[in-house]
Amino acid sequence: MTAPAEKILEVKNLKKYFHAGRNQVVKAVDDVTFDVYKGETLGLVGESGCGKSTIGRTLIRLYEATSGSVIFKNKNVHQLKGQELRMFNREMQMIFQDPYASLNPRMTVGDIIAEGLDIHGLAKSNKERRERVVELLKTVGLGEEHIDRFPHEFSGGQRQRIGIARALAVDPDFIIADEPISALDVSIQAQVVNLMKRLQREKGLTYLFIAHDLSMVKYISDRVGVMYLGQLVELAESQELYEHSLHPYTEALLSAVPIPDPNKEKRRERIILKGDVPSPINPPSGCRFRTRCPKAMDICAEVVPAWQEVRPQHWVACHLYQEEAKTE
Amino acid sequence: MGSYVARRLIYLLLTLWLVITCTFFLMHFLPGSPLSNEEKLPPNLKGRILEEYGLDKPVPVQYALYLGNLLQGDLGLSFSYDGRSVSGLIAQGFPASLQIGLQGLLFGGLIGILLGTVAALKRGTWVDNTATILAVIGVSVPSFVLAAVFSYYIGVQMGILPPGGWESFAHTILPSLALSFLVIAQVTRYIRSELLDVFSQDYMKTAKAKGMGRRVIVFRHALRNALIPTVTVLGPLTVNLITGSLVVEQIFGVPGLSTLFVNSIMTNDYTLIMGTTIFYAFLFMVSVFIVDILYGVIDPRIRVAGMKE
Amino acid sequence: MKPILEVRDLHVSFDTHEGEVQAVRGVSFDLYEGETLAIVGESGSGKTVTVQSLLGLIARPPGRIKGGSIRYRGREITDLQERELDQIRGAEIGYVFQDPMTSLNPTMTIGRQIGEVLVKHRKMSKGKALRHAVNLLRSVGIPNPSARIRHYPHQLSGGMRQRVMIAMALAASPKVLIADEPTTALDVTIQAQILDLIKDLKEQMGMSMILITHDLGVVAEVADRVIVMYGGKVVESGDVEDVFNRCRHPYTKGLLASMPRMDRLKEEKLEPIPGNPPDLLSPPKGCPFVERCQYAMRICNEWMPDVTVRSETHQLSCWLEHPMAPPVKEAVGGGMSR
Amino acid sequence: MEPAKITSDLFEPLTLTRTTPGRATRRKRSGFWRDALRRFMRNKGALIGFFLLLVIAVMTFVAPALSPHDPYEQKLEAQNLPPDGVHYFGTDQFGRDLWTRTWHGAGISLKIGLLAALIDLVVGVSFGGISGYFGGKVDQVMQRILEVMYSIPSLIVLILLMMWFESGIVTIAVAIALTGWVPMARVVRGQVLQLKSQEFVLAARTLGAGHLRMLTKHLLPNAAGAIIVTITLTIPSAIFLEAVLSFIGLGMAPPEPSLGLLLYDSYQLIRFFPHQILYPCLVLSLLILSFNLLGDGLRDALDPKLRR
Amino acid sequence: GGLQSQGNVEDQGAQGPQVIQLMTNNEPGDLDSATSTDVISGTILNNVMEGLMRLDKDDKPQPAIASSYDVSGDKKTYTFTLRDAKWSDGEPVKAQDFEYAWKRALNPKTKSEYAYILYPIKNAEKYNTGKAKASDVGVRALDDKTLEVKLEEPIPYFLSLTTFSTYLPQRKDIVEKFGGDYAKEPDKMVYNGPFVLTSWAHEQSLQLKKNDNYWDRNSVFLSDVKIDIIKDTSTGLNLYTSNQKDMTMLDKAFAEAFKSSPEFTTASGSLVQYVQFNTKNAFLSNTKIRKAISLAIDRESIVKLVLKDGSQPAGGFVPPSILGYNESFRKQARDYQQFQPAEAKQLFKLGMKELGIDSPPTLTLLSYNDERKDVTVVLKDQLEKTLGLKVKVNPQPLKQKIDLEQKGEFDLSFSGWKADYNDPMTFLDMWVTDGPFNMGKWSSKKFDELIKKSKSNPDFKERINDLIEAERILLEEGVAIAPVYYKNQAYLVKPHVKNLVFHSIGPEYTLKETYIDNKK
Ligand SMILES: Nc1ncnc2c1ncn2[C@@H]1O[C@H](COP(=O)(O)OP(=O)(O)OP(=O)(O)O)[C@@H](O)[C@H]1O
Ligand SMILES: Nc1ncnc2c1ncn2[C@@H]1O[C@H](COP(=O)(O)OP(=O)(O)OP(=O)(O)O)[C@@H](O)[C@H]1O
Ligand SMILES: [Mg+2]
Ligand SMILES: [Mg+2]
Repeated sequence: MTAPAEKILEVKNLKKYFHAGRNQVVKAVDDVTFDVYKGETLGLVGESGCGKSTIGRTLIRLYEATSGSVIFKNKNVHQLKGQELRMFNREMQMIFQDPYASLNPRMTVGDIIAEGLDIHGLAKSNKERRERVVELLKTVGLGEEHIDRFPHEFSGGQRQRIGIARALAVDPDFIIADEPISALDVSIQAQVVNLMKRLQREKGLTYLFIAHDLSMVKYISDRVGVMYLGQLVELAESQELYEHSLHPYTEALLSAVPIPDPNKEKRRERIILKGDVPSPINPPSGCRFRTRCPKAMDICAEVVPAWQEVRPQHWVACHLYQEEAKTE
Repeated sequence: MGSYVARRLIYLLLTLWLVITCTFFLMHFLPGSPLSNEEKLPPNLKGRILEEYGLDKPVPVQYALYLGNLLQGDLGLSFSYDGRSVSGLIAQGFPASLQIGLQGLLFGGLIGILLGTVAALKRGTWVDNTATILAVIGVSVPSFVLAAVFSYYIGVQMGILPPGGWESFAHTILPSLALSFLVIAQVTRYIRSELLDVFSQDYMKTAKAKGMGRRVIVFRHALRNALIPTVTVLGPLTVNLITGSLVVEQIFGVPGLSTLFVNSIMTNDYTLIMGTTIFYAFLFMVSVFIVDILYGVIDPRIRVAGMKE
Repeated sequence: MKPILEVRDLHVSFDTHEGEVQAVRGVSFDLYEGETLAIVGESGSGKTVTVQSLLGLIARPPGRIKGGSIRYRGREITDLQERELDQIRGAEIGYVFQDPMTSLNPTMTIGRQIGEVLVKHRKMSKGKALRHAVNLLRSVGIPNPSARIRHYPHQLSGGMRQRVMIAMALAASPKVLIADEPTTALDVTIQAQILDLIKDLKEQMGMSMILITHDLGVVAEVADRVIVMYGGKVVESGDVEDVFNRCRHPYTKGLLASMPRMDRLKEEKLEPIPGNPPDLLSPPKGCPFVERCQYAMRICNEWMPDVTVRSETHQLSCWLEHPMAPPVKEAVGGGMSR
Repeated sequence: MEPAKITSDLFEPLTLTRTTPGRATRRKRSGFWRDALRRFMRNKGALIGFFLLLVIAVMTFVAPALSPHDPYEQKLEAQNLPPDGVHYFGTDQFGRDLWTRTWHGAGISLKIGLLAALIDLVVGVSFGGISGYFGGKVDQVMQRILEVMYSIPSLIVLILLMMWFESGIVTIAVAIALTGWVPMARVVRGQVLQLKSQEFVLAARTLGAGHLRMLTKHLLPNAAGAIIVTITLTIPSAIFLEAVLSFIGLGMAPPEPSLGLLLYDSYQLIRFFPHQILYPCLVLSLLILSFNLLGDGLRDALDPKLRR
Repeated sequence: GGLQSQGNVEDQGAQGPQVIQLMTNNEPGDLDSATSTDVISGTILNNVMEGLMRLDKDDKPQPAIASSYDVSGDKKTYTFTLRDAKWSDGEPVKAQDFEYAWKRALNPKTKSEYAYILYPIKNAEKYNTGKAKASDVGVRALDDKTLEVKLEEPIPYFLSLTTFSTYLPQRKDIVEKFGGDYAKEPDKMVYNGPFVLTSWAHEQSLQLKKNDNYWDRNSVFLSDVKIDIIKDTSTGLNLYTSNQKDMTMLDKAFAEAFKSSPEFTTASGSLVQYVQFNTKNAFLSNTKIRKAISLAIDRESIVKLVLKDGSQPAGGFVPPSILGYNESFRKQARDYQQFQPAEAKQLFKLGMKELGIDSPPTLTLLSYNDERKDVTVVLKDQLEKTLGLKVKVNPQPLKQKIDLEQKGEFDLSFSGWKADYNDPMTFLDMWVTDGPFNMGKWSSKKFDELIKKSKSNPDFKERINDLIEAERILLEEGVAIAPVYYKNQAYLVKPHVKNLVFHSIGPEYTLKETYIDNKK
């Protein structure tokens, strides 16, 4: 697969620290660099608490970045003001994880979807507003009759569609989907994923797709990034990543995903990691994965591995491949 | 831990200072002077007395003087209690208020926990309804009616306990009882609703699945977890109780703080107003502090988050 | 082999303001000694309610067991008093809850929480129970267990808490272990650790186990037999092989088709099951899956199909199994997404 | 469970009409409030509270008309009469009819409570809302202010107000609300803090919603349950506080009766004329009881935690 | 309470334990006689101290520490001879103790609020205001047992003044020893009265014991007096009826129920309650209007139906307990204002005509926020019923009420005045132009002159006639105020308590000769 040429988003050395009580700093995202190309789906995986959501939220300015830059369409997101900011709020949108918490229970579905239209004055008249909303409802597979209902009258899958419609209302180019399916029933997940794929085809959307379900990420993404404890450890095209993973953590992660096939499952060899994920409040020195890494070396405790493109379009941060990168 | 306490202390002092400042200036808006009385005080004498207490100076100067004295631990002299020291007056009123307050709290707390637990356990039955109604009555009958009823019916008609006065332990029972009603009411309601909340928590099912008996589940597992919000309301309530309920103290003739406080305001006894206010605010903040520490004792999660290091 | 646990036609309902929620509507299954039985099905299909009924854990009100029988080693559990049940809970049947974050009492040290099981069921002294708790913690792989027993749950990570839950459930060496989605709240790598641990312990102690999950991958990894639930009913059951490779029920098929698989190429399309699960407040008269089934027939709407026994190890309830039913055209790609 | 006769037509494919999928098809339309109303209607205590309140409220208008007496008319020769067919609740020490006075007083107490609640609503909700919404330094400062407010003896503020303005319903209500809005501010702040990180609020932010919109469309409506409950508890405490003010002689100016004043006037006479305290106390207790029941019921009905 | 009177008729004296249980509704403010101002302290001091004279049961001054006295012809010099009395520590009571105490009270540094009660003494006022030296003051101990007092002007009531707290003796050594703490605790003072204070739990209780060093100890029966501080009168009543107390004050609320009980008794308080008119108010500047208002007040009903505590309707301003010339001033003066509704209405119309208005404005009636409020409620009703005058009652706490009065922010004000000494002057001189308590700013030249003249008139008979005329001008001609009632205090006293003497002026009661007869 050839890399799509145009970068829509460049993230450089992004850091986001939280202050948790007295003098404690949670390094939720610590020095992350990646690009997103126009029209692609970039998957982001990693264990709970590794900073995926934080990245997503920092990109869309729900959080101010501690340092580093987020360049969206050649503009630094965190310096936008006034008109540019309003434009940005339309161009980048987000789909949230929890279909129950992400819709205001006191608003009708129509008002929820139209909120973006109202804020940005995109509908000239009530009639136009209603027409737009109906159109959006149809786009996500719901009907006009739902317009005056309240969110709790819908099932999880339907609610997630409403959330998608809300994001689409302002005609975004880039959508951050923060675990949009994790809270849905297995049999419903595919409905939403298929809808997202269809919309991407039809509208040329770019997705940052955050999830911890590796199978689903593999299914939907063009490229996949793997995070561990606030840092990206590996980033590659999805087929490449799943077949030729380099980082020991990626390997362990992939091997731990159970496969719904008893024959394969019984034969499969799994890498069981020792221990727990350390706390982002005081992460291990050097490579953060070294405390659980089956291949840890002395150097890992001292030097932070560099984020390098060891193969074309295949980035990794691991001392095992430092040499490889140099020689190439 | 040390720095935590220090920080709390600084906050406490800051707040205290704000309270002092606000009260000081507000109080000087109170119409009338401490010396207005229906007595023939010659004007020149009045002037001299005002001068003696520094009341002839502009309010900001008085404020500065007051703060200066306060820093030296001097709360000044009272006007209405001819020249007695404010700190002495507070020290004299506090023990009685403290005693009936704590007794009321203890009694009310215990009964409240009991009632609340029973109500939660028998949710929806007549037991629950009775406990709820009892609790609500506790908050819906004004304390002076309660106190009057207790004093007359228990004190006089039945003659079991003294209807008023302050001598022996027996004299403390009725006022404590009158105070405890509010506590019973509040604690019952909180414990009930918290327990119901706790009962629906996963760890309750865990305990049940372990085969723990019902009593163990309620008393060992549930109650402690239900105590947190109760402690939160009890904090300020305790201060209200131990600084005394005006009504209860007046009716039973308890020589407590609240009479002092109300009188001080009614008589424009500036130094006494300030003294009691500072004392009250201090107690209040200390109670908040104690509640925070109690949180930690009751709930180890908070202990670590709040006070480590 | 003799079943250690027999469940017959279990009905459980909840009385709510909206009406009666018929959470479980006639579930039957057996659990044999030493086997691992997995119960799968989507959210709200009645998995948890079913197994909680086994231990009388359904709060009453609002819940009530409307009918059916549960026999543990021949004893009818539904007839037992609370006090008698307490002799079985924890002692004979251990239970691991879904969410390790909320299933431990936050105000008790884990040592005490494990210890009290031993005090109650093994009649140990408190001190001895604590010492035993240390051993238990060690056996579930918690490092430095003698220090850990003095810790409170919040001081432990999710994976460790789940281990504590397991240690607690196993403390009194029960004959049966019920694990209700023991790994859903955990990360994949930790999930792998826990599943590994459960498998080992089960073998060591020779227990039977009921494992609830909706992750078919997990089932494939640990289970011997599977029950597939939908809308409060068992729609298909059988050996793992049967259910995964020779599944007949449209729901089971749909479920397998809607899950992306790591081991397949990504170009394979996902086939979602359209529609939503039924509302158990007013469950459909006939097959619960009828609304979402692409093969739905008129009869499905009216009557619940009987159980068809395909083999010793494989049963299902579907009108398509009826001799008069039209043959199923195996739809390859599409057709389902109307 | 087989049908009596299985015919082949039963096996014809079912044409599903799946126009409106999901729950929405089957369930009657019901908004959040309608849902809450249904829960509320099922709550016996809340209903009792509501009707009690309704009865009392209606009585404050109707009751005086049911008696030929005037609440202010003194007949010194007919003082302290026990209840009878003429004076249903008896008379007080000035020979005024207690039936009309009690209900009239209940009306005044109710007005004081409602007015105090209204002020509380405006001040407490905006203070708490702003404090919680902006958080950080703003919150810190506003919280300190709250703490100080809480520590300044409210009696001073009360007396000041009563002094500066004419004693009456409005003054008393303002005085009570001035010191009584703190709990409301706390509750609202807590709610807002909690809601602020909810995903639907974040969603509105990503859409570029302004502060006003955030507060009025997203945060406060969702705190409405807590606010309503707090109000139902503020009203009785305002009524109560008025009674205590009466005790120290700062209540309504005579001859206006409030329940507190009626109680204060009669509590000392309990041994001679228990009826004088009994009826006002009964009405007051019922009033407060009804608000409490109502509040508890509303809490159950509106608390999102108890939903589902 | 059980009232059966059975027991030994032959023994009429003190029987059984001589302990009396009393109550008071407030803490004594100050037991330093030089600075003390309140009645409760005055009552305690009256029982633990003794001055030159002591009030008897008819409120007449009787020799006490002074065994006799001489008055000079110009009535300006009194010479007292002291008897052999001792302080509680055994020291003799000397004339110097009086000189010291009085001069101390007058000393500007002492800042005694009641120093003015000593002003009749020559140069006392000058010394007190810093215009004369202590040695100029007209009090001098001629020797240990003789005290000479020179007065500024002749006054008829000087002897009764000497019963007052400020006139009590003080021991220089003791006062100086304790300094600022003097009289703050029972052991920080000495006593020369029938009792000594043995314990004082502030805000709680006081205990008195018989003083074995008292000169007249043989007339003292009580061995112990216990006084509890109980603020709430109904609690007081509860304690009384449950036999824990021997005496209680009765509020008006309870008076009716006990009126016919043999335990019921009342004492005059030498206190008059009146309505003050703000003459700066255009409407009230009209004398006819003021008079109409006064005539519209049905004092009988107020006293009989509202107060019920033995208070009497006030037709004049000076209460009946105040002496005029050798007998009650009231008996010598007449009553001026009674309830005359018809005349009131007519006058009211006339007044309005004079003012040129058709309907009266709404008036605010400033009132106390205590039980006296009830009277204003009835007043309001009466004025509305009789005159159709709209009145708004504005009850305020004392300090605030006075503040409003001083600022003139009232139309009508319901106020009270209590005698400082037993002479009409204490009531009348407050109404001179610019008098500090003449808040209504009423002014009459004739009245001012009469008062001025009476202050130094050695002809006491003429003086009383002048004062009678002054009161007439105040009430009939000028209608500066509308007196409403003379307040009496109702008490319940157990039948076994004998010889408990209530006073209408100064202290509340004297326990000197009180005894308990067969308490059951
Ligand atoms: N507002 C915040 N304040 C303090 N710490 C935070 C905050 N938000 C997130 N964190 C911390 O930052 C880290 C990363 O959190 P984040 O939510 O980004 O993880 P995640 O990868 O999205 O996890 P999940 O899969 O559970 O959603 C966590 O340790 C979390 O506790
Ligand atoms: N206390 C209750 N009150 C009302 N309904 C309940 C209650 N508990 C469970 N239910 C209902 O019973 C049905 C079955 O629930 P159950 O918890 O068994 O599902 P589950 O299969 O375990 O789902 P999950 O995978 O989400 O755990 C659900 O529809 C649920 O709404
Ligand atoms: Mg996340
Ligand atoms: Mg479940």
